[in-house]
Amino acid sequence: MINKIVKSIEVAVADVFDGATVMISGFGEAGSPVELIHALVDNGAKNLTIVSNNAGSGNVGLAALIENRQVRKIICSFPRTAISVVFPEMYRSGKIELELVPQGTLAERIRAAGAGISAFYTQTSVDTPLAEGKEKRDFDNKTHVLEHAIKADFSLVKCLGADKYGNLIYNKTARNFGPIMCMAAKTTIVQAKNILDVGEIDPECVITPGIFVKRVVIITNPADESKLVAEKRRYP
Amino acid sequence: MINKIVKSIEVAVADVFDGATVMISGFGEAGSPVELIHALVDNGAKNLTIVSNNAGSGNVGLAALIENRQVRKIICSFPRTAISVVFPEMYRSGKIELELVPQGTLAERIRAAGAGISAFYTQTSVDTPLAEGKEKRDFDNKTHVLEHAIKADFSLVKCLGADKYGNLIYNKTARNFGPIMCMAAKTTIVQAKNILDVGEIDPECVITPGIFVKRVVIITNPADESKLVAEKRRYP
Amino acid sequence: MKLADKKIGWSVNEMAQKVAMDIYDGAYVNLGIGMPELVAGYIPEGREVIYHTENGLLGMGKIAEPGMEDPELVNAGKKYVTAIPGAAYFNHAESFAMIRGGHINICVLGAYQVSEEGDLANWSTGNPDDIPAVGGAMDLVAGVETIFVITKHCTKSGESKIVKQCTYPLTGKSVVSRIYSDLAILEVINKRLFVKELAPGVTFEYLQKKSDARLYMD
Amino acid sequence: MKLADKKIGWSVNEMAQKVAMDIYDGAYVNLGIGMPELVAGYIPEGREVIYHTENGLLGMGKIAEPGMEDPELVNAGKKYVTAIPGAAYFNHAESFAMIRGGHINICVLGAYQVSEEGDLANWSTGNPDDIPAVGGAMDLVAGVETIFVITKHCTKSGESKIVKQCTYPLTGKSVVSRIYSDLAILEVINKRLFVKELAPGVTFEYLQKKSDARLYMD
Repeated sequence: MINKIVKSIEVAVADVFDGATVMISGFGEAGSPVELIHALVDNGAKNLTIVSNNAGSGNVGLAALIENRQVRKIICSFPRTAISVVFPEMYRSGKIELELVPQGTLAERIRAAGAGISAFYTQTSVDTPLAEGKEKRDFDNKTHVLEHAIKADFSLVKCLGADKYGNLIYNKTARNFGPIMCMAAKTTIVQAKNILDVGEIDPECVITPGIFVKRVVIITNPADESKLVAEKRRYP
Repeated sequence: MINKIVKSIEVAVADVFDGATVMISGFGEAGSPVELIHALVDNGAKNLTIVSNNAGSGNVGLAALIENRQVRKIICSFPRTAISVVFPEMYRSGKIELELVPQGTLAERIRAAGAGISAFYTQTSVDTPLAEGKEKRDFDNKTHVLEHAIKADFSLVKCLGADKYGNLIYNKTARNFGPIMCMAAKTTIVQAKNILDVGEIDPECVITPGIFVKRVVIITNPADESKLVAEKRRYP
Repeated sequence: MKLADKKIGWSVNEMAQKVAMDIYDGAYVNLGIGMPELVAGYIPEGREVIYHTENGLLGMGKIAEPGMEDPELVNAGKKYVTAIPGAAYFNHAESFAMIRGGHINICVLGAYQVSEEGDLANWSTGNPDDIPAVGGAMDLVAGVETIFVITKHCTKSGESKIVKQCTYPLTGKSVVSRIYSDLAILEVINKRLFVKELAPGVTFEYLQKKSDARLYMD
Repeated sequence: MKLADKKIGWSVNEMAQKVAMDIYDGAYVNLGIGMPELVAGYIPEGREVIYHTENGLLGMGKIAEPGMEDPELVNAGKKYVTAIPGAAYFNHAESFAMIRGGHINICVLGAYQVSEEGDLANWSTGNPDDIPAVGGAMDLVAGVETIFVITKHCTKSGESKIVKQCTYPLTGKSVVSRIYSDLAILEVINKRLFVKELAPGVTFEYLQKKSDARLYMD
């Protein structure tokens, strides 16, 4: 019988392997699965390629993962934040690779992977340095660039509530990259604040259908990343 | 101030012009905007290109529009139904052009238009007659075909409820092509069963945000197409 | 088939049961229109299977009871159905993202012909008088992890549907994993058809005689 | 700028007000981070404008009151905001479908440089020591119907931001429709910059002196 809820967060991320591509949801702290990321720090997998809109703040969450030297490369639209110290240091010293992608192209490349679309043409980034080296083609007399799907081995996603089928709902703008990252990974691991009964979510309002989710771990009181950063906390 | 609700269905479709591309929602009768289609019959616009999953049943709805000789071409995945008489006749006598598209490719081409993606690569239809003449390309050693966005001048869409901002909710599997057709047309015209107060739809559960909708007309008691067909009704 | 043939082989319901035995607990399954729909009735106790219907529902339940039909709750065959608790509705782009993106584990389809290399023809007889219609068939075979075919081994006029090469227009090339016919279960392995199980009263020789394709046994 | 310059031109709030005057009733608007955010405060009475923030909200309301901040309700600048009745949340792919698909009517952005052809540079100074970061800027200029730029006419060190050709890396080419600076409103017409309105105390000659780009007047 189907029950995607796993008891321990260690078990949830246990199979993340060296060299894996891992997507991490969130737009800044909103939707960032801090506890799952910390479990990945404990897991210790190395040479990861991380796909995430930002590159972490302070010394917790994604920043802690980077600081722990587990990330070889990050695919990202906005790695610069006010309280970002770890990524800039690592980047400037050549210890981490950055693939900078316009935010909408990043989202669409992730969605494409989930939807079985291998590549697509978009006008975004045409005539800019980010289009250099990319294949160009005209449609309706407008230049487009070819962009490829980004597939992941794992996605770490935070949501508001989940049932045992893996159906998910999110909270406000913390939804952001969660639903598309759930689609794009072979193994999607979700941390949910609440466990819901099957049928409790109106079938008209399921945001991520369970088919896109492999494991759910319940984290009743997730940390606010901004609080951890303000308190200058570090992980581990 | 924003109020997308228009009083009369005649006014709602008044600007549909000869030669327009018109998307029509629905999967069979589920989600088919029968009243809007009948208003389009009354409007009389000719040489239309229709984008719709099916080609109508009996002598009402889309079948009536075709029977009235307003449709030059239909882009469609499944024009054959048990009680379809009009389309087969017109097709066999060469009076209507058919572009047959796999259902998922049809949906994705519509979504692409709405999302500003001009073309994409998919494996669907490779090695079949429907891939003939299409540009091929390998990704990950698998052959793909290039598929182009389908843009529309108008979309006619049926939904369950709408507020004056044009936010929409749908009913069960009548949702089908509605949300993506709303995105893909310059002018989206919606028939809603219920008018909702602004704020009545939970912002987590809005299916089509109002930005994709131009006009809403309230049809409190929409006809069931299958009943009209069973009663051998004709329109006009 | 001759009258004598009637006593051997599986009934349609037995074929559906054979398919059902091979659908594992927790699978996400799409059932084609017609014979494939019977499979849902035979999933062994203790297995939970989630049905996807490409017109926008994950968690499709049984056919609607008489009097309870909702014209806005249908399956891909436009039959009135129900939704289970824990179901989700979504639009067509999302539905085919599930299909094309490889998220559906098993799809059971009917066939006009299946070739020994696993090519499937199930959407068009190629008859120019027919109205062409494809629906979601090409998307399903291109995207779903595992394609099972359930079909009579021969047409009513006795021609084998298990062929060397499809003569009907293809739905997809090298897409079928397993064929459940009334005479046998066949598996496509490295572009060859292996007999996995023979129906009662069916010999390999008889099966080969009824097949246009070359068959193998382990 | 010299001390004497301080008396002429518009304040930042006046600039925002000028932009707001050009945002029509019923427009769907995306406001960039920083100066553009001020625009929302000056929409004339009687006009209803719906704000989109690319991190997944249509119908963004005012900045959250102190004590009412929700870390899961933020705008693209990661400020705590509110949602109006009639708002909708959606994922990033849907949000950028709105942008790239041409559904947003107006986007107001800041700038490092704008060229006379309407090229915009607003994401990178090209300084190799800076951490590159682009966010949604390139998507917005590529997809939104009309791009307004709100910017000081010159940098703090007195260099014109209204240039013949951008020396900073581009965000997009020929994308800007109108520039609202502290000295003037400029419109890009056929790859030329036309003065639409001069700020109080600003002459065309003065404006041209403060501009690297060639300016035109109707």
